[in-house]
Amino acid sequence: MGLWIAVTEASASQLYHDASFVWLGLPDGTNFVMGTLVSPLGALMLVVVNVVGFLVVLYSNEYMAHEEGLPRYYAELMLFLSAMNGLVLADNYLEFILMWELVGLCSYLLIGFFWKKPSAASAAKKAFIVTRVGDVLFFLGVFILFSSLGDLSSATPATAYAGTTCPGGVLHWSCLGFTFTPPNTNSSVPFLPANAAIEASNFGGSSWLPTLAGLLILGGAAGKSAQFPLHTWLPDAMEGPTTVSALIHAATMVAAGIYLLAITDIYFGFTLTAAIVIVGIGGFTSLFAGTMGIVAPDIKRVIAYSTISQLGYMAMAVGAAAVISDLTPTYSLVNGTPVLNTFTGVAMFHLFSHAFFKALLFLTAGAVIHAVGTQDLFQMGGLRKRMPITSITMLVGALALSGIPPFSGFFSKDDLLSLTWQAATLESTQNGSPLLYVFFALALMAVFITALYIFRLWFLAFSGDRSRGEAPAASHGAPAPAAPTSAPFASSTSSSSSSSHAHDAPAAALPLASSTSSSAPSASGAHDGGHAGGHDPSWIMTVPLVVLATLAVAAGFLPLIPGVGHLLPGLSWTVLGKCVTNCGAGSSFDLTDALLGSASLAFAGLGILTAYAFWGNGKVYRLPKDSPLLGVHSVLLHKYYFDELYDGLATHVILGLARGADWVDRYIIDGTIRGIEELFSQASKSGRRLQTGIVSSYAAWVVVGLLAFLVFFLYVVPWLVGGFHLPPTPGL
Amino acid sequence: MTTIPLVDLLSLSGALFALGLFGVLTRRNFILILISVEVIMNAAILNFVAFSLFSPGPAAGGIPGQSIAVILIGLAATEVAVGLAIVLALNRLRGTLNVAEAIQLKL
Amino acid sequence: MPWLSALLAISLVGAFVTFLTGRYARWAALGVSLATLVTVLAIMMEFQPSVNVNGPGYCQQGGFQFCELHTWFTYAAPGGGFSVDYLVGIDGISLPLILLSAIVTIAAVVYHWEEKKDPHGFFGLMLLTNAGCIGVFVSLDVLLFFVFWEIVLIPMFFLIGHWGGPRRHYAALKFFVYTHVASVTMFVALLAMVFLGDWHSFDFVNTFGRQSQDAYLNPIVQALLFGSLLFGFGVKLPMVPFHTWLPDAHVEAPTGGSVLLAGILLKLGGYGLLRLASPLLPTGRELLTPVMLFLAFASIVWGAYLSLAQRDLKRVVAYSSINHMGIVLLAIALWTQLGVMAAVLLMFAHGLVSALLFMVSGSMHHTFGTRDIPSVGGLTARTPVLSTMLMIGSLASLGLPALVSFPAEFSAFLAAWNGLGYWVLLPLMALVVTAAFYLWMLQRLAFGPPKGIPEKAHDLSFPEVMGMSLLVGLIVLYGILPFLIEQVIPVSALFSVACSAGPLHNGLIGGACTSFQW
Amino acid sequence: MSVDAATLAFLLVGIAAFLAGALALLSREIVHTVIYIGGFFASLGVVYFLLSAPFLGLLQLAVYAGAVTILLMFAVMVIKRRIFAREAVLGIKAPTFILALLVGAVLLDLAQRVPAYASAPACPASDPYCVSLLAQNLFLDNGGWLLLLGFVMLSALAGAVHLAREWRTPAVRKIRED
Repeated sequence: MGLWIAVTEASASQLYHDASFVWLGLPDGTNFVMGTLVSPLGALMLVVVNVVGFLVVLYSNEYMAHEEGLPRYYAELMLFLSAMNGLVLADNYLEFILMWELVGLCSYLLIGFFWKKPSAASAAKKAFIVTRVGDVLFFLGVFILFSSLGDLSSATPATAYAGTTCPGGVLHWSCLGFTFTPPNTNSSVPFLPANAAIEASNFGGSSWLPTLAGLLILGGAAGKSAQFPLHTWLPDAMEGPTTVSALIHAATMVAAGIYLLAITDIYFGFTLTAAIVIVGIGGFTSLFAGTMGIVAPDIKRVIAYSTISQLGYMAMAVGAAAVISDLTPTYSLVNGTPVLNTFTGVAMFHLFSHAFFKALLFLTAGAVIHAVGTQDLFQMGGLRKRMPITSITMLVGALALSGIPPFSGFFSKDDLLSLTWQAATLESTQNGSPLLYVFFALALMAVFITALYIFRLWFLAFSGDRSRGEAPAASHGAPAPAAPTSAPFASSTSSSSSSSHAHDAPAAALPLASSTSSSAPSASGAHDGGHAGGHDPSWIMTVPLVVLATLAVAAGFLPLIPGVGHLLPGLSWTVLGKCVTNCGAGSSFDLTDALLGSASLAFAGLGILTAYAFWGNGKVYRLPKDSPLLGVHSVLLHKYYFDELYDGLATHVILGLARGADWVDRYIIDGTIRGIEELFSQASKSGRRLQTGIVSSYAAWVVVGLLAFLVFFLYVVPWLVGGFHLPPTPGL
Repeated sequence: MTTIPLVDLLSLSGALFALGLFGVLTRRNFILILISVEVIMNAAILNFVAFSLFSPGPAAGGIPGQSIAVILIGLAATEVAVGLAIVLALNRLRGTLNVAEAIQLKL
Repeated sequence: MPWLSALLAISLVGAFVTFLTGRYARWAALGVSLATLVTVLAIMMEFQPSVNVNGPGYCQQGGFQFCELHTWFTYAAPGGGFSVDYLVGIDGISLPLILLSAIVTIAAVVYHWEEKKDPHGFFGLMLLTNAGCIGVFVSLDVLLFFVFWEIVLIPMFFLIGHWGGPRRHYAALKFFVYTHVASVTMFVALLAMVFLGDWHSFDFVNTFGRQSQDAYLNPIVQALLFGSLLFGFGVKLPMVPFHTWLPDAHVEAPTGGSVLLAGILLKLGGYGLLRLASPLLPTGRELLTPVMLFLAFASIVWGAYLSLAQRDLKRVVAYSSINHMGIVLLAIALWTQLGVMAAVLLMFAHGLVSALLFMVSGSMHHTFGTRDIPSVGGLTARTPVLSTMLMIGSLASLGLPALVSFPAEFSAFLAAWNGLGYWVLLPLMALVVTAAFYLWMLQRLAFGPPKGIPEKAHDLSFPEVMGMSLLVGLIVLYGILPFLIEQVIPVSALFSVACSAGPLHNGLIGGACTSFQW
Repeated sequence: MSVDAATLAFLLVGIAAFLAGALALLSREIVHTVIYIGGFFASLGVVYFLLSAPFLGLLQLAVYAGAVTILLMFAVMVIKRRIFAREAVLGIKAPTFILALLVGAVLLDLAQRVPAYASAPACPASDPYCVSLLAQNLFLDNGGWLLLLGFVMLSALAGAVHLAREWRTPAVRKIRED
């Protein structure tokens, strides 16, 4: 169905916008609207979601066959797919948020699929809470947009931002969420003096409010797409079944953050600062996550770090596209109206290709785990011979990830780097700031790192002759990270996966099938004889692998398909691509692009060679005992101590505050109440002595009261009022 | 039409009321308390009659007060009957007529 | 057709009939609550959400519908005297809450189908509570309002005191005394408002729109009165620092009592603020808005943090109620159309969600003999249905989209952003804490290896499932299609706000009331 | 100040009534008390005759001086016990006594302050003691209320009978054993 929509969309070359209905409405014109919108970027996402979704479901048929709770699994998976489709088809931010939270819910549920494992339950919670932090920022950003730009719906786009218009009647995707009606005067946002920014008018003249809104939306995207510093949940999310990791935590849901940035791109095009921050966070994350991938012992976690890193690339590309839009806005005519050109297609292209090769990597990893019953790379090895299809498909994925032509990763990554270079150049020439070059350099280094860690993975898992399972590779001087179990927010962190390889005593090694496989879904024991029996899975799992491998190659040539160009706005297929498409047409060969392409290719090749040198042919590189790099290694293994930081924050600061507040509540606030109560209780205890039970004494008190009453009204009141008078004649 | 002054009637009534009150407050014997209450009742009835006699209106001879007095006399008789029943029950169950010993809200 | 009188009669008479039905009480209760719900639904079908109302004149002023007026008694005096009337009517603010009462009552009755201890009294008192609440929601006369307000207290006192947990007597007394002190304060303020304001009547409908035209009460008096009302309604809400009765009452109350308490009774406070305090004392409201906002923030943050520190599931839910009602208070304090709408919607949502969560707590206590969160775990293994309900309730309470709280909270925060700007970050951050405590609770209770589950533990019984399913269904229904209930609110919200814009108010629609012709 | 015969008689009877009441409350023997109180009731009946309310006077004599006194006497006899009012004279406690005195003083003071209201019109010649007027007022004008009150009193009497009869329930036995 999704495919059909996508194909229709692609062929129609038009936007489909369904009549929306009012979800919540106010008479003052504030309407929250629900509707469907198929846009170019959305169509691309639909392809990704539904193709990967279908393959993963197919794959699950065998992979998950031995698990309990399959109905729940499939129900949650289907809920996820529908919510994800809904997210892609949303036509406004509110609906987007709704679906966004729903996919988050599915992610939560599926990470916690093995709910009996405390680590899985903890990881699920962590994923939800960390993304929730991002969501809160996102909400606030949307509030700002709503109150500044009016309606959250895009049903009636009118005048454009900064002089451009959204296509009349048909929405330009980038206009999603904005109707440029006069700003809501009901807002009372405290404004700063205007900075004469052209777009500031919509924000009441504030120059930093739009930037803030952009940053807040970035916060939401960072939460969902696991960008620094909200990245910590994604590695832990690997507690879920591998299929889920492939679908949700590699191909689709985590990409939703990028998708959000992409559809908001036109907005970032007017907030340079926010755009630069996006580039910075993306570039930094790509390197930062990659470095952690180099040392991670868990096969899925390596791929997870890789995902974070690649998402960083995409974010960087979106940011770069926005920087370019901001510095050199160009317009093109669509249906007679000028539309701001955007370059989000570059990021979306990488998203597209990444979805396939990353899903492929996860699914092959799943096949390996399925076969050998462990996730510890250091217990694998020599699988190439036993699992040829798996090894080759994974190699395809690895090559695509590293960016080796002709695999898809090369084209998309290259394009993305080129765009960043462009942006950096523009920024330095126009504003004199070399900042973007720094980020670009980070990203380029990440190319090397990427190739390094993914081929480390491949070599460790597949090369060599035999498994290392019997002789644990306790090469790491670093002790196993202590699992912070007492903390309420204790993440599952690395305890379950890294403990296996970091045993100090080699004797602690356990037989493979039963050891360390707590995270493996197949632990329920469908595997006879551990990994020695490791072999390629049946066709049900193999077919998705092969299909994905094919797509991992083919996705790179997507822009060549005639008629899909508008799906990827701003994409110029670089180097080879340009030559293929344009050389014949006599266009100039871009030297910079060529250099960039060569550089990234060189870095990737270097990375592969380095990996081969350290880990090729079944070797396991050990750091010397006195190596100064041991400290670095430890830091990386501990993921830069972010988990510890957040756990400490949660446990000691927040929970401590909560306990303190509870104490105050019980003993001060409620204590005051009880004090008052005690006061009355003491008073009544003394009053109780009057209650003798003897009728006469009661009567005496009654009489005292009567007497007081009489005296008051007969003597006191007349004395005050000045005379006592009864009416001369009673009025009967 | 009567020649007895209102003040005298009211004075008698007040004196009787104080007398009854004195009895209620000081006696511990249930029967005596009952009797004291009757004294107070009579003082009140006398007041009704007296005021009714000295109220100019369509009703001659202080009829409303007399009506109330009639009803009150009936009421007082009933009250005595109930009170004495309580006295009997109390005497049977507790063996005393001293109200100082009947300090619970039950027999 | 006197719909509202019929509704009141059904619920009140039904409650008393239920007292007399002995062992058939549950059927009687079910019948009465169903009849109530049907009547409410009929009223909803007749209710016109947005058009002018062709009601009798005495009622048009406030935009109320289904009005009925019968003079109860009058007092003529040279100064003008006054009249006390039986005046009932509803608008978009009260209608959702009436519907909520009917729904929650049915759910509670069904949930308690197997009640063994004096069922006739139990069901009768529950229905009486419901009747009292409905009475409060339909009253348009200050005295009538107060009478029903007090009627609500008494059955709840007995529900806690007789059917409650081990410390029930303490809790019942604390609940009663605390809320009663509040209602007395409130009553004195209401009377002062009526007499100082020279109303000559206890109807507050006809006072709508009159106060903004100044010369009504001087600002200081308004502020004092508003402060008293804020205290009176705030205790019920409850707002920090007058909230400590709530956890105790909830912990000791029987499940049905908790359900009604959280589901309906807390809404009385918010409704009072919406209906009486805010529109009738505009200047006072504006003077005290900072106080309200401060207390709202305090409630939101305090409630969220305290939930984090609790061990007893019911206390967790109780403190989260404080958090949510803090958001309601925040939305009311903003006093914009969106804010009022959000407040009503949020009260509706919170009624359904907290009722569900208290049912889950009750079942948990019933099944495992404890509500202590750390001492049990892995419920999903032995009691999947209970676990699912717990999960749905928690997710709904933390504001997951597609469940009923989301549109309400979204509107509330949007209104807060519009009115307050960056201050909204404070409650928004509390939202993270809310998510954290629910998820932490889920992690410890629902997930993980089974722990502390007795051998004889069984999953929910059929009536329990039915009671909860009703709520779950509505939570999902109104979450996906919120306009089903929301569409009745805005016009009334606009009216309330527009008609009570005080002189300090600089909003968009300030002073629009005079042009508001119905 | 001239005092007419009726007033003089009233003063005498009133003093007698007061004395009888005081003696009743102060006597040591309960039987004497009952006798004195009978005298008290009777003297008040005389007061009613002096106030031209013969019906009331008769009622007072019959019900109070007759029935109530005999009822009291029976009760004393049924109790089968010589009861001494132990507090008789010496048992007077000063605070309560002063209290009663004060109330009396206030009431007497109040009585002095009541203005000299005009008295009600005289009874018509056809009915010199207003008896038929009283009957009309009692039984025709307010007959319903009287009936209602009668039922209430009747049920009270029934309750009294129930209370006074010998109980043989276990609870009672237990109380007696205590």
